Amino acid sequence: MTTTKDASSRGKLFHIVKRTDLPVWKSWLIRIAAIVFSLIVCAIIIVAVTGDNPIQVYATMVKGAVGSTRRFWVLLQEIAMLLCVSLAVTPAFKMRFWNIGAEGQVLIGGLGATAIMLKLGHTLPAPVVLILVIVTSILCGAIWGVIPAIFKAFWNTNETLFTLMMNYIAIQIVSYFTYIWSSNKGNNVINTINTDNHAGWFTLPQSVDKYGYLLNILLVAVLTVLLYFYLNRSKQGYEIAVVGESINTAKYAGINVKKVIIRTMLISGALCGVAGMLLVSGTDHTITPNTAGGRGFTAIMVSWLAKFNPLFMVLTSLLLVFMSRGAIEISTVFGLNTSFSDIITGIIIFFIIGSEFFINYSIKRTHAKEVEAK
Amino acid sequence: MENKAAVSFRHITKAFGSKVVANKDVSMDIMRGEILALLGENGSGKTTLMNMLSGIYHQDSGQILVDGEEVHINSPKDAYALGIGMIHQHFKLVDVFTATENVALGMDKKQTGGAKEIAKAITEICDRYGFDVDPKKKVYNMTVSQKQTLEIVKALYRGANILILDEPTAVLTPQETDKLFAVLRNMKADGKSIIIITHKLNEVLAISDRVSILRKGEYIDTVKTAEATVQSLTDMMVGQKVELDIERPEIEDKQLRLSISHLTCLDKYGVTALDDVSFDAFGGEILGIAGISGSGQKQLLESIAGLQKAESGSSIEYIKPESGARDQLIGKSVSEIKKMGVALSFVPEDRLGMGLVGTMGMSDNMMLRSYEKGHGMFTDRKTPRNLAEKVKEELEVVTPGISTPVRKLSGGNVQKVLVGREIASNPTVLMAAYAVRGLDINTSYTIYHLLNEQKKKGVAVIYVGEDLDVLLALCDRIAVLCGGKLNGIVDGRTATKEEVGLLMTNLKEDGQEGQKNDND
Amino acid sequence: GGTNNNANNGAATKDEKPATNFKAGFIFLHDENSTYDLNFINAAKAACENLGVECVLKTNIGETNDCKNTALDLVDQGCGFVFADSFGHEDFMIAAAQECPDVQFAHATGTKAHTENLPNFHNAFASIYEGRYLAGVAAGMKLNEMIEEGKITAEEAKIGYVGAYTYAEVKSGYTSFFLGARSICPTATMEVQFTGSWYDETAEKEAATTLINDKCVLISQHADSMGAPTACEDAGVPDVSYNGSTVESCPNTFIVSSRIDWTPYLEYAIKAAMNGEKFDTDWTGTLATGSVVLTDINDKAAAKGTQEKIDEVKAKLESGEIHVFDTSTFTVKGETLTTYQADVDTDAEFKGDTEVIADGYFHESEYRSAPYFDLDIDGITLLNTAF
Amino acid sequence: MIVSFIHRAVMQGIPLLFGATGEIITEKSGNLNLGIPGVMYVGGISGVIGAFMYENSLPDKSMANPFLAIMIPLLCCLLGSFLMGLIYSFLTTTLRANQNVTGLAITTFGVGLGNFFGGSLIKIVGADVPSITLSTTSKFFSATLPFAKDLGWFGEIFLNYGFLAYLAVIIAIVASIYLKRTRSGLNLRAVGENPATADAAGVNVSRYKYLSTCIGSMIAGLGGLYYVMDYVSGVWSNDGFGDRGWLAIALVIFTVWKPNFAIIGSILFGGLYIVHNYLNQFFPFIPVDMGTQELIKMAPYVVTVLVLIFNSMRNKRENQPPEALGLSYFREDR
Ligand SMILES: Nc1ncnc2c1ncn2[C@@H]1O[C@H](COP(=O)(O)OP(=O)(O)OP(=O)(O)O)[C@@H](O)[C@H]1O
Ligand SMILES: Nc1ncnc2c1ncn2[C@@H]1O[C@H](COP(=O)(O)OP(=O)(O)OP(=O)(O)O)[C@@H](O)[C@H]1O
Ligand SMILES: [Mg+2]
Ligand SMILES: [Mg+2]
Repeated sequence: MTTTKDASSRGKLFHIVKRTDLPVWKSWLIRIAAIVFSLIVCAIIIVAVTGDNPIQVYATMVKGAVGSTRRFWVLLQEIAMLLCVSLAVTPAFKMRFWNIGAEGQVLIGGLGATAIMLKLGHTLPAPVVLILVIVTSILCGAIWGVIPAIFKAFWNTNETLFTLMMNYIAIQIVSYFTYIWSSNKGNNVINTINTDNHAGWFTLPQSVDKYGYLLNILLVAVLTVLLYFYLNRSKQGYEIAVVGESINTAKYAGINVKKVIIRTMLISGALCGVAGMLLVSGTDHTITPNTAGGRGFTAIMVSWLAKFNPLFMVLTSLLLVFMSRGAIEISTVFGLNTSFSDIITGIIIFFIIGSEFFINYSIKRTHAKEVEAK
Repeated sequence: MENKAAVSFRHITKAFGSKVVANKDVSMDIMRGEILALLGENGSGKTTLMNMLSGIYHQDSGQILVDGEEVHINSPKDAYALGIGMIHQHFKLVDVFTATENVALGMDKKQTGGAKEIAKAITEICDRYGFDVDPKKKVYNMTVSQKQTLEIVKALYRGANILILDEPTAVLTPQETDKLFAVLRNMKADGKSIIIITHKLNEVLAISDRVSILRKGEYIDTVKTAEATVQSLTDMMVGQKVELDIERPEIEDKQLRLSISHLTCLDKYGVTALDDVSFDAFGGEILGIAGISGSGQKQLLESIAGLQKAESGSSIEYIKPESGARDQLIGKSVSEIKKMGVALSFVPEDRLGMGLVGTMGMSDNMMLRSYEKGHGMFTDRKTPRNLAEKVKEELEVVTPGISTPVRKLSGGNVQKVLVGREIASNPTVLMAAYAVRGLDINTSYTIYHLLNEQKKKGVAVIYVGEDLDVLLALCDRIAVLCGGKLNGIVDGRTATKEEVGLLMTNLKEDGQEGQKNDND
Repeated sequence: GGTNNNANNGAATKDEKPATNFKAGFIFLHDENSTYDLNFINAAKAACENLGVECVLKTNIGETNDCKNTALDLVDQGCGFVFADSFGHEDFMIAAAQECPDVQFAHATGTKAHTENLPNFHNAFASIYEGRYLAGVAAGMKLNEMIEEGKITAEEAKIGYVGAYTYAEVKSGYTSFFLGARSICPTATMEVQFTGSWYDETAEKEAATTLINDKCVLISQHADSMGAPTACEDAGVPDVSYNGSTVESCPNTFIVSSRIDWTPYLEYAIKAAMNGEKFDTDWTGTLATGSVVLTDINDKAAAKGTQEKIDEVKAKLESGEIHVFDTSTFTVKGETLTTYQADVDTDAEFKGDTEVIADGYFHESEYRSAPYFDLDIDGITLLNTAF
Repeated sequence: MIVSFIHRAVMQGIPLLFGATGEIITEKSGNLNLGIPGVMYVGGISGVIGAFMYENSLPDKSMANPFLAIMIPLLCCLLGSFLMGLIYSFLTTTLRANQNVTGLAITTFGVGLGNFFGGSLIKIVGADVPSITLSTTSKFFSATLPFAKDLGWFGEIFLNYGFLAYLAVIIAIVASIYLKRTRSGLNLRAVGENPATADAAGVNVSRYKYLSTCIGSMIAGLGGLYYVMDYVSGVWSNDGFGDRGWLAIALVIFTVWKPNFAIIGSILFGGLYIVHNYLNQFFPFIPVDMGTQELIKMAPYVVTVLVLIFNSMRNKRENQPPEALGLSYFREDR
């Protein structure tokens, strides 16, 4: 008995307790401090690994991201694309439906746009083609998104794996069509579509919009605001929140849970379809199996880091896009491999999510008062 | 005194966040070889105090002494090392494990031997004390009382010098309770110390040597059981003289509102939970539903609310107040029932799991019933906000604000939010399951008053309760469920506690007979 | 702009200060980790160094609008010459060229410059089929050696070939390789397995393994990963690789590799751009220009006398004594070719538009730099294509 | 042909088996580590760095000592992937960060790390072909059982692998027995099912989470090592490992969290992964063009989805993920 007592009387010095009352400004201070710390850690790594001057490296990154008007526009466009996919996954996540299939939904949406541009681009008037492109890509994305949702709703099929697999299936389908539609027999490259009449292009003429991204950026900005209101103000948004919180409560309130799951994934998929449309008809004017570019996965981090708030997502996607645009420049200037940006991004995210701990918990000294009690 | 104390608490304080102080400077002793009852209203900090002894929580300040020596209990493992065992208020069982596996969990194989030895030991304990646990049965296949029994067996198997039982009898049958008490007396005779938390004062009087009382987190006093009465304990618990005197207005014009016949339901494991139940409910009366927990109360209310599938042959008819038209509710979903114009309010047993959304504030929770109203695709946010303010004010809900997540409120306040919302929707039928569970005595009175108000308005109130005194004081009629069957309906004004108690436990041979005639 | 100079110095040809302030920008699909891109990167560095020009390298630029952005960004940074290395970059380069008429844009492996008619957009390729033919000679020598040593019979002289896609560039490649091998070992046959990707280590490795299991006794490839060479090394099957020597990884099986040396073209084009001179819209490098080269032969794996034989054949090719696609050396569906309309001008229907057979041989890479030989000749079995 | 197909399928399956076994052990503690793809990259590159340093320290490649040639990369691999597991555990268990974001960030970080160091080593080597070649050490990893070649089809299917392949199978079997039969395995499962219960029963939840995540990561990391040192014969090329990490995670759900099922599952996946290469040999009469081939590459994914649907329709209680998977545990929460 005595021995065990000895063992347990080596009391811990600290105990962790939850805290509920941290002022908002303090929590932001903690987050900013985390980013600063992460940059310092990255700087140390830069010096250790490459021997380059970290301040110069950071300065170069900033220049790479916003160093010229064009780069600034490209940054905005890249933010818009990532943001669009992040918006898309958010309703699903809010409903606790782990849609990691955005990559595939974007691709299939883009494939729909490609099909219309290729097949109808020279038979119908350009405005009609554009409308068809938009409608088709939204439909395609929605269908791709709703398939796992239907199985989830009726048989509770694991959506994480289902949506993940749908990504790969989508990639293969797009590979198939890039083969079928390749511009040079058999080389799996579809050249820029409708360069002559720009049918189905979601782009303003260059005379109006020099860099060609204005429409994309505006549309995503509008979607961000709309989604914010949809999630936080609309009846359907309310239903999503209730279903995400507790299926039982939702049923109690008379919410048709199956319907909400399916409807929400239709929306999620449709927004991915929009992203696919923006990438194909608004940006590249062609498709490859890599068109989604991993955004489907990055978007998950964007959405989570922003706690599913579309307005915060602007910030989080800015952070991630900024890093990767900047990294292109450091790879050019310092000859560092572009993968370096992934390392830095990873570290910064580690710090940001780690910092949440200090927002939600505090560490108390355990035995502070005991001395006096004795 | 000091040297005989098995456990001493010294100036224990424990707070959750900055608002809730669950234990405030508590000092008390538990002697060796005694059974101590720990008494207090809901939320008075009993569980919290015991959790500190068992290593789940850690005190903010103060000391715990075991056998006169200060100990630092940083984890349940430390508690075990000190010979402290605890049966928790909420089951601590792994659903997909068998009984054996649950018992084996966390124990050293050198001590327990293999699965076969453990199973044998379980069977031995069961044989010795008359419990019934199948070592190979998975927990998810067990009934609530089986799970509780397993918890007890687990604690016995592990053996403890200091055993804490946090409301162990809530879901046990009286027979099982008796068996448990026999075990506890044996242990006491062996010189072990036992702390039991229970809300049932007759149990306190029956089993304990001394009673310690907590109120709002503070230690009040310890009395010898022999010198205590139900009344004296209650008064100490609440802190003022309590009179259980509930108003029961008489309503002349009672209208038939719900007619239930041959209602049969299965629970989620396919076991018959409600068996051919028939009765009527009237506007202008409170119909009490009595029965030991798990007798089908949940299924009864949920099938009226459209949440529970009923077997064929069942019928629940709703009689419209204006036209007298009869609508069949069986087979309708919640939203269909709502669309039919049936004004049904339901305070479910599981508040945060079903009635409210824990992460949302009061205001958003008010919307749960009404969000579909209002034009367009956007929700009307003003009405619920006003309602939330109103409920907050009228029911004196203690909350930092109407947008504070309700999960963070104390149990009683959560209940007020729920009841407030359900009443605000002007129901014609109001169902409440354990509506005062978790409420302090004053708020309980507020709720009784609110129910009576509704009754006076002509609402048909169905009240599922566990406290027979309250049921008898509040209800016009009491329907008693026993094992899923309706075992009789008695008049709340004339029936006695013994009568109802008997109906709750002993199924009449002809349980279904004459129940319809019992209406007055 | 002037502020950019500072940062870009690091990237420029490190030590020496550029002789002129002319800048050349380069766009690569991947980075040094891809055989294909490394070949270009090395050439770009060499050419710029030789000319004393500052070079800006942009790696990992996808075949998306990113390519156009990067090209224009390079122009913003003051590049007077912009080059892209991947087939899929072409349309984006054309778009950039249209926006910046003052800058010269060049693109490797593309097909559109000769029809697009832009003064500042250029295509370039090399007659790599000649290099492959020579590599095929080395393969034929090896086959003969194996037959002589009794390891295989003459009938078993089957070559396996891992190809990326089914279009002309690949077909021209394996056909010339095969013709080279058969010119030495007349009983040689060939099987081709396609992977559907330029870079897919697993697919290439598995394709090579499948071919080896199918009794191919020598492997070659036209795809960019190390999948096929290492599969050969594992199985001990001789390998003729592409784009660079793999002797390091495959000391026992690597024979020789052909590759395009882009330095001559880049020097030529950058110099012209720098001096404001016109240069070829569609340029084809050859053995003669030093664009088509073979790596060192690995004596451990190659048959004796291979180097001599290659030198001999090379001389004949250069002198025009023999032609790779000599119509007398192969048949299509059993018949000797006398006329063929090749699809030289890109169009949606892949219609042939140019007669390419004359003087008894198929004139590859003469009507445009990118290959257009897309015939299936007898003796080659395509394993997974219905074409 | 069938024989060699099975042989290749097994070789494809082994990295997946390592990944899946590692992830099963991790998930059994309630940690959903979506960082496994990154961990496997790090495992691979750490092994490569170890082997690279060892080979470069040799004055002559023929002097390589088999024991060191195996142990150095192996230990480097284990260390690298252990550190990744440690980062994940620290963030999710100690700091209670969200598991999904942490996992995805680990993947980004790990793949970046792999490709970055891969790229840097490639530059250091400055080879003609951009890949690091570690044929000396790799020989020891890919050495098959000596009598494999003499035993015909039996040898080809069962004996013709490097030692890591057998290690994968052994680890899976041991893990399976550990989870099903041992007390510690029981405790681990309890931590994943209901950490509060495990905690109250005296199980050190954090320690189990840390240990299982780190050990799981180390096992997964071996998958990366097997891929570079054995499957591709010691040639690191960036992104060569591809999406196998994700497939490993898929395999976990596919095999309903049972490591012994994962043995068969991974071989099945491996087979489906390469089946398009073999079709025209199995069915020479059906012409498969390139487009169709792209469609056939869907096979592993489509089969997964079908099994998943089938599985959910018969919804057995035992086939569910650990109840507390993905949730962080804080003792004082309610
Ligand atoms: N983990 C926790 N986090 C936050 N608040 C808590 C926690 N545990 C208890 N509380 C709060 O502490 C107070 C005391 O709770 P406790 O569970 O100890 O009461 P109790 O006396 O056991 O009540 P009951 O009779 O209902 O079991 C309550 O206000 C409760 O809301
Ligand atoms: N009767 C049983 N009921 C349930 N599970 C069992 C039983 N027998 C063995 N097991 C399994 O064995 C695991 C560990 O149990 P334990 O270590 O106590 O027994 P054991 O492996 O049979 O020991 P021994 O080495 O003595 O045979 C449990 O998790 C459980 O899955
Ligand atoms: Mg409580
Ligand atoms: Mg309690």
